[in-house]
Amino acid sequence: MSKIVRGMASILYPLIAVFGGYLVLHGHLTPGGGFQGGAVVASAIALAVVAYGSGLYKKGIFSGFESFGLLLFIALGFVGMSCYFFTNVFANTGTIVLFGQVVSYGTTSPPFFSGGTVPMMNMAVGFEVVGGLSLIILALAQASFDDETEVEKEVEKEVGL
Amino acid sequence: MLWQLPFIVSALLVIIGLYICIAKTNLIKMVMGVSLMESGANLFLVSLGYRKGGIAPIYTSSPGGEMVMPTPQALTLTSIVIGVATTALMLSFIVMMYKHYRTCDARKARRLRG
Amino acid sequence: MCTFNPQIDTGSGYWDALLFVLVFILVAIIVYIIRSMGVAGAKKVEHRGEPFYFGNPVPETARVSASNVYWGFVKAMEKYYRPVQGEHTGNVNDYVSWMVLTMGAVLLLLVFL
Amino acid sequence: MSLWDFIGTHSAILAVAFPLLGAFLTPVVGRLGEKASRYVSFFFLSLASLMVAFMAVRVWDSGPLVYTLGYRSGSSIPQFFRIQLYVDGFGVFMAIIMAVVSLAVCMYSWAFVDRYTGQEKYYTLLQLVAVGSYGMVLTGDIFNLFVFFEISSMALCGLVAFRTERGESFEAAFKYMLYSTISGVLLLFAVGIFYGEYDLLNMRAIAEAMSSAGGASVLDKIALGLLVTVFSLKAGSVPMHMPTPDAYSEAPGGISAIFVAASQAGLYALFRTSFTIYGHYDPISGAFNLDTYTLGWIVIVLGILSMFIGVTMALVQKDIKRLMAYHAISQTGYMFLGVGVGIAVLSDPVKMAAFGVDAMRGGIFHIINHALYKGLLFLTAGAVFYRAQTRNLNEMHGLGHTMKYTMVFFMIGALAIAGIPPMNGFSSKLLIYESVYQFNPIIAAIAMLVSVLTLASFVKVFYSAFMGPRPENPPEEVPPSMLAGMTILVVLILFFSLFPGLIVTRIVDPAVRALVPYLGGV
Repeated sequence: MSKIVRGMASILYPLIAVFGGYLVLHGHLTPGGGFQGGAVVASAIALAVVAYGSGLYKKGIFSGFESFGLLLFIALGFVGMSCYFFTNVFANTGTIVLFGQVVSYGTTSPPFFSGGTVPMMNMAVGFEVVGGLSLIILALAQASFDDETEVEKEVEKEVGL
Repeated sequence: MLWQLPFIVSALLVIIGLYICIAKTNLIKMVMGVSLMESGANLFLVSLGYRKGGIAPIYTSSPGGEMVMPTPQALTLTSIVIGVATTALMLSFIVMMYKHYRTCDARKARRLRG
Repeated sequence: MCTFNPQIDTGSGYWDALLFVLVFILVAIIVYIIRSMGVAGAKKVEHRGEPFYFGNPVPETARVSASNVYWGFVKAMEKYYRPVQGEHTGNVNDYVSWMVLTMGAVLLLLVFL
Repeated sequence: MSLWDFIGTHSAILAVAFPLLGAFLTPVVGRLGEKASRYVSFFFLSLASLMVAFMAVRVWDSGPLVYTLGYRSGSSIPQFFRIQLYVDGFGVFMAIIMAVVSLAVCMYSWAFVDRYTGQEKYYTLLQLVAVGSYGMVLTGDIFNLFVFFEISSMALCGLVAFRTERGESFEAAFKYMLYSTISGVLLLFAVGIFYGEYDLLNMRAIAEAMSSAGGASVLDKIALGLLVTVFSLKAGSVPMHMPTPDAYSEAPGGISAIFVAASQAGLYALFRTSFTIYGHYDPISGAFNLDTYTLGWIVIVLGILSMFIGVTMALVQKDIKRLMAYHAISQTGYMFLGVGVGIAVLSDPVKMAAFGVDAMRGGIFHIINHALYKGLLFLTAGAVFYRAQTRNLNEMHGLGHTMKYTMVFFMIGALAIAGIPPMNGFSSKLLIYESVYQFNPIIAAIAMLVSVLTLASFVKVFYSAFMGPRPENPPEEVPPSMLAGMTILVVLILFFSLFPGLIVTRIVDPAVRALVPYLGGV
């Protein structure tokens, strides 16, 4: 890609990523959430891939993200099982670390560390979506290389022929 | 009539999507048709969630009063996620099919029949 | 609920697999007894039960291939098979149109009947 | 709360959550070694099966199990606004099928996929198929039905495309994926119609709201039309069966078997929506939500078409798995027929008691029988492919000389599917024949004709694959883990064959009573 595209991409890339992170972290209070924020971060990665080519990232880190997010999510489901599956056991407990600040009833402005398992699940989903969508983007980008013979060699290597 | 416009548009989107899936032989165009259908379904769900005078359930900037139940939005979001996954999966199938068959035409890519 | 009931009541009769197996074994024993009462030194007829292969000796590996096993049936049913097999075109467009047709028919029947 | 109570309460969600956890753990553990992922997946699938067993005992003993996710006692929101699992006799029945087949398939796959790379992905997807099917049959919420429907379709398509060296597998996967995605969109539309009308997603709550609104409206009928199309597509009924043989025949050996069980979840969803939502009976006013006679005939006609076209197409196939796939379509027709008669006479309790119950018993008993013997047949076909390296019946002969166990297993499955007494296929088909004869004699005659043609085409497979002269390099018997997977199913088939009365009274009857509540019982 041309220099202009690369320059703009490297300026926009951190901004988009930070905005995605905000959407994930603040998703339990304002519009946003795990999938939306994760998709925004993944779009930053897509921008970088478009500008710099798919060799920029390794797939391993993203599949790690994906596994971590999914495991965290299901683990939070199991944590709620002292009551029922997925029950929000951390909400309103008063423990700040576990997002347990007490929220008063009504239309107040709640504190950031509230919501119990909801923000944690947002983060888990965020990790998962960043990993998953980036893997999809990288796989499709690699599949549409110009040099198709190289791809075919790679496919054969993967398949084990 | 005007308040029914979203429903009419969503039905139209689904019908256009089905038409594309029947009439267009390019596999990628067919995936586009499926995406259109998914958008139609999402529009349908979102427009179901509209309540006159309801307040969006955002606690930080609420003027007070009755809030709408965010179920249709949750449903739409779930279906968007599923739509992303299915579209990506179908596109990757087409990429691999192209590698093996060297064609994206539904009339030619049919070794399995009978 | 806890009683052991080996039978199925089919509305106009019953089915009992254990009874069937028992009767099957009994009949098999009777058949075996009748068979063993046969004449021991019956005459063997030459070439009886062998396939006819243009008068030549049958090659050891000769067999009807799977596609030709029901050749006669398929030939007789050709009028049925030609359109039905022809409909399985393998083209995705046709598949989707079949689905839309079925959906339309089901919707018409359910809403207007 | 003792441990048993705890497990009993949570067994429904654990049956879904354990394979899900296993599916996410498998790729992590898979980095330790190729072998590790297979044991992890087997461990979690057997945990899920154990949970299904607990759930079954609980439901049969003390009625339906309702489990509200994220619920806290004292919450002011009604329970049916939350995601709810509702497990009754029919849900347990379907979950048992998946529990058995998933274990057998997982064990069978150990040796079968050993020569491929990416095994951890295979086992992840296998467990996701189990998650999708368990979720579809256990949930009480129609939107979650959609979500699990999509999970199971996506995982199955991924598995169909597992053999990446073949272009045909991608073609089959794409066709099936396109079909199931379109049907998923239509299902979502039906869900939207329900939500727009009643502001509800819980199936039983929708049924009660519909009943208090005075029966099904035109919009509800449109939703029913969409639901019938979508779920009979998932079950693979003619004329929407076209991608099913492609997908069944291109999937790796074990996956075809689990495919059968997973498409029967579509059958479950069809019957669940027909009976629980539209056949809802209000005991006070004595009215049904919808006169289901037309719906019953639609299902019956779909069943007859599936039976006849499926079996005649199977007769001319030369690909062993494609042939069996057409038989799967044909056997699905029997279930449509049996339960369709039940749907048609639902609003007439006299006819229901006279023959409708028996037809439904036959149809539902056939579901589990079919999952067992068709699963077994697909596994034997996979074993034949594993050793002969071809699926073309014209190219194989004499495999019975060396693959003796496979041949015996195939014979047991073939006798069962053809309905030869005393096999289990006969018991369920007999129930269907005798009760359908009282409904309409011509349909019963067609069903018997189809059974004869089924036997004919399996004679052809047996003759072509196992009989004949000894091949030049006779293949060995398949590895013991594959035989073990098949043995699970064989033992169950023999048990079901010899004690059909026990199965019908203990397992099938609660399922029928769950669908038709005015009969009383669970």
